[in-house]
Amino acid sequence: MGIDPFILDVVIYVLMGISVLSMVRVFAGPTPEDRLVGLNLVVAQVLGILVIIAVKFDRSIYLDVALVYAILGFIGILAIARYLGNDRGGE
Amino acid sequence: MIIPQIIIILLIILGILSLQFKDLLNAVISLAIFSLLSSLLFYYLHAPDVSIAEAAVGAGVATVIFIAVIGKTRRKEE
Amino acid sequence: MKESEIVSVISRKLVPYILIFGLYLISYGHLSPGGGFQGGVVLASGIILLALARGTDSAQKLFPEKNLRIVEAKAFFLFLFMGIGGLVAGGYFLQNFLPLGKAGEVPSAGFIFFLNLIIGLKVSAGISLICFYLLKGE
Amino acid sequence: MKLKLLGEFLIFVVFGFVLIFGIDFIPPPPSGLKNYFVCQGVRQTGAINLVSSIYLGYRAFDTLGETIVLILVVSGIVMLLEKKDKE
Repeated sequence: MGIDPFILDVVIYVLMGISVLSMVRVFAGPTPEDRLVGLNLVVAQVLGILVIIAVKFDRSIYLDVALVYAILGFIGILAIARYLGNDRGGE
Repeated sequence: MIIPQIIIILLIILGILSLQFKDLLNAVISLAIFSLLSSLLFYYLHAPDVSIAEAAVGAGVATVIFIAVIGKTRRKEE
Repeated sequence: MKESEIVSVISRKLVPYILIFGLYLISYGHLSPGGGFQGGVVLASGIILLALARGTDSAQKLFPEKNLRIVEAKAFFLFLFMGIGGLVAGGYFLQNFLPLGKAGEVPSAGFIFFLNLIIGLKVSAGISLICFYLLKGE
Repeated sequence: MKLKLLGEFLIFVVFGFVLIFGIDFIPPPPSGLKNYFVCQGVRQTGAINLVSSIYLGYRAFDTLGETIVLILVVSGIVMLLEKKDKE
């Protein structure tokens, strides 16, 4: 019942490949701002992977983990961005 | 399935990278992705309790504490 | 640095939902993934978001530092009293002395629900106190 | 600098090999306790989430120790940073 598991596997692999590609920007970004954008991209794609794995395993309570990450994922990014803004503003 | 192997290799790369950075801000960003991927690994291995704890601590609290400590000390490592 | 209008407004609207979600994680800790520590960290993250976006002084109007310290200290003694309650009821230390109820409903597992609540309040008070002290100097 | 990096890499490889091939010699964990928790846990503590029923039901004394650790951390940080403000 539901979606074909093969399609879900393909979607998980594609999202994993995209997040590996966007991790290249984290590995080789010249400035911290580039790495921050890479972190933001990876958070969004891993969130998609979490939801699709919950659909694949057919457990609705596993969606809590994705909800926690969706709510709290941007607090760290906000802290880093605030520090960068303070650093530039102080110069 | 090959997803856990990919995640473990990425975890090793991120750990070595966060040791090698001279700018500590980059190390903090790399550790944030490290905790995100380890949370995904726990989730994949059917341990949602540990995954929630790792996601909440790694995404919110640990990054804020690291950034506050960097703000109180120096940013570059010599 | 100038405070951003968007971040301030969005965080003010988002914090109540984060607190409600943390209370959900704590109070359903014996039925679904989650529990005292995880829910407490989510509650603390809501307070930290308020302190990051609007400054620590604005966050301390809602969650004063004195109250957090009181919660942190009193929750530990509440935990000890729950343990002694098992001793009074005629068993061993930290025995489950409340009625168990039917498994699967919300007021089941008598003792575990209250312990989850105590641990959640204690963890949230402790972590937000640490972050207040660290963020205060900026 | 290069030599130090080589040393780190050598330590990494040696420990990796020890861990990978050492796993074969570890005896499998005893399954009696696991079976006891899975069979009796829900009936004895009334909680469906087995993790919660173990760390607050069977092993609640460990959780008491964890709360002591947290209260020590908080009091240490408050002591260290409050002294700085007064000076």
